[in-house]
Amino acid sequence: MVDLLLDLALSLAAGAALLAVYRLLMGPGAASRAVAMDVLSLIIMPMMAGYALYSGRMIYLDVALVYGILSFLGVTSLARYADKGV
Amino acid sequence: MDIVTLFNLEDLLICAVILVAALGAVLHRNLLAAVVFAGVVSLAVSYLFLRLSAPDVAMTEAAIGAGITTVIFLIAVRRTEEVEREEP
Amino acid sequence: MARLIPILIAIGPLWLLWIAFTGSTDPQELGVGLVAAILVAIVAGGEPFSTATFRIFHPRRFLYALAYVPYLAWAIVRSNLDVARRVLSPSLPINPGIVRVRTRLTSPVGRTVLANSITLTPGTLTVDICDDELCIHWVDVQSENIDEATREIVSGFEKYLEVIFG
Amino acid sequence: MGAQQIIGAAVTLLGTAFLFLGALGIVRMPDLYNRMQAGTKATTLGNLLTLLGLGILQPAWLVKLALIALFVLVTNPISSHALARAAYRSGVPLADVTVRDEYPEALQEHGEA
Repeated sequence: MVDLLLDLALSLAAGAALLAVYRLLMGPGAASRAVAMDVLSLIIMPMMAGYALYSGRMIYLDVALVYGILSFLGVTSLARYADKGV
Repeated sequence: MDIVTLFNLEDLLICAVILVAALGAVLHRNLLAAVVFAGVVSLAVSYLFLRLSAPDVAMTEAAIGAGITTVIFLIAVRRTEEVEREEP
Repeated sequence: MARLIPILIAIGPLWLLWIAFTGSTDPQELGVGLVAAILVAIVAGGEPFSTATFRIFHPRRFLYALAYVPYLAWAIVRSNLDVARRVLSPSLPINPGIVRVRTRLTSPVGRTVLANSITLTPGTLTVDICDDELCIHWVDVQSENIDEATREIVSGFEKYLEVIFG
Repeated sequence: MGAQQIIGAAVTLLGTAFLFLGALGIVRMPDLYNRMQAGTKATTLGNLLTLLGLGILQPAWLVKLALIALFVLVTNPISSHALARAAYRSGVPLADVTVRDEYPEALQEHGEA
């Protein structure tokens, strides 16, 4: 039962990542792609945490945290760059 | 032991995403979009390293790829555009 | 000397944050954490821990801040049900537009919290803040009048935030 | 053991369902601002619920998971706000169904062109 629910959850997260990749490839303009990257990084973070639970090693959570901090930095610097005009 | 159990479906999906995003980063004309694609490449590579049980490499990849490389690329794009505008 | 005190106060919470992140009581970790906390406090200049921050520990403000958490949580859940309804219905029922609303909050921190809360509530996304006006992208525009929009979007949060940061 | 595990797994599943809805919104919505609405809200709650579910499954990790959740809750609206502002200022158009746009007036009145 628990395994079934978790498998279903992983498939849903993977499907969400694929939808975000679709928007990343199709999205008109760089701004839509930046939104898709933001959402993709927010989908990957719980996937990393779930993989940490699956393998039972707490250090994997640190990767999710570091990834979250640095993708926030990347997205805000992208926005700042686009704000000042290309 | 066939290839799919050796390297299961999710890993193959991640590899496909890496390939597609890398092709996008190389082929795209808009430099800002290319920077975004490069960020996605490092995101997927980081998750792949995590699944290959190398958390320290994944953490470094996340720090370098998602954070510092994006900022450096943006600075580089701005500098080159200034030069291009001055000498068409 | 007056500028030194907030820096000294800032070291404590920063060190506690480090300990929470590392989750170990090894002496080396604690030492490195203390050094890092001191460096960050010096670089940040103690700005977040000036006397203005400590007014939140006034009992009335603290109670309102506690009451704000479930209010915000309920708003987030409602907004997600709203998003689910819109995304899943085949006809995609949206009626978007950018409207202006006014806020009575004056402190920068209060305005930041208000803007973030608005982004997380049903159908609204803060695009910009100019002085005392917020420009908000609204998925389902119900009124184009600035006062009605303010009552619809801002008032619920302002009731709490005025007490907390006012 | 049993009930706690099932509740944790169910909460995780609910969280990933919201992540999926956010990604679906990203694909279906007509313009960038609407996409961002769906993306930000649904992924925030999706993250919170998924991390909470994992915390129920493994209670020893709750502190670190709560730190990640708090971080997502604080930074996600900020980054989406920065993206929306930058997109508007660099000229990303609104969708055709948009009924009203008061942002240029506000910019003029407050002296920022």
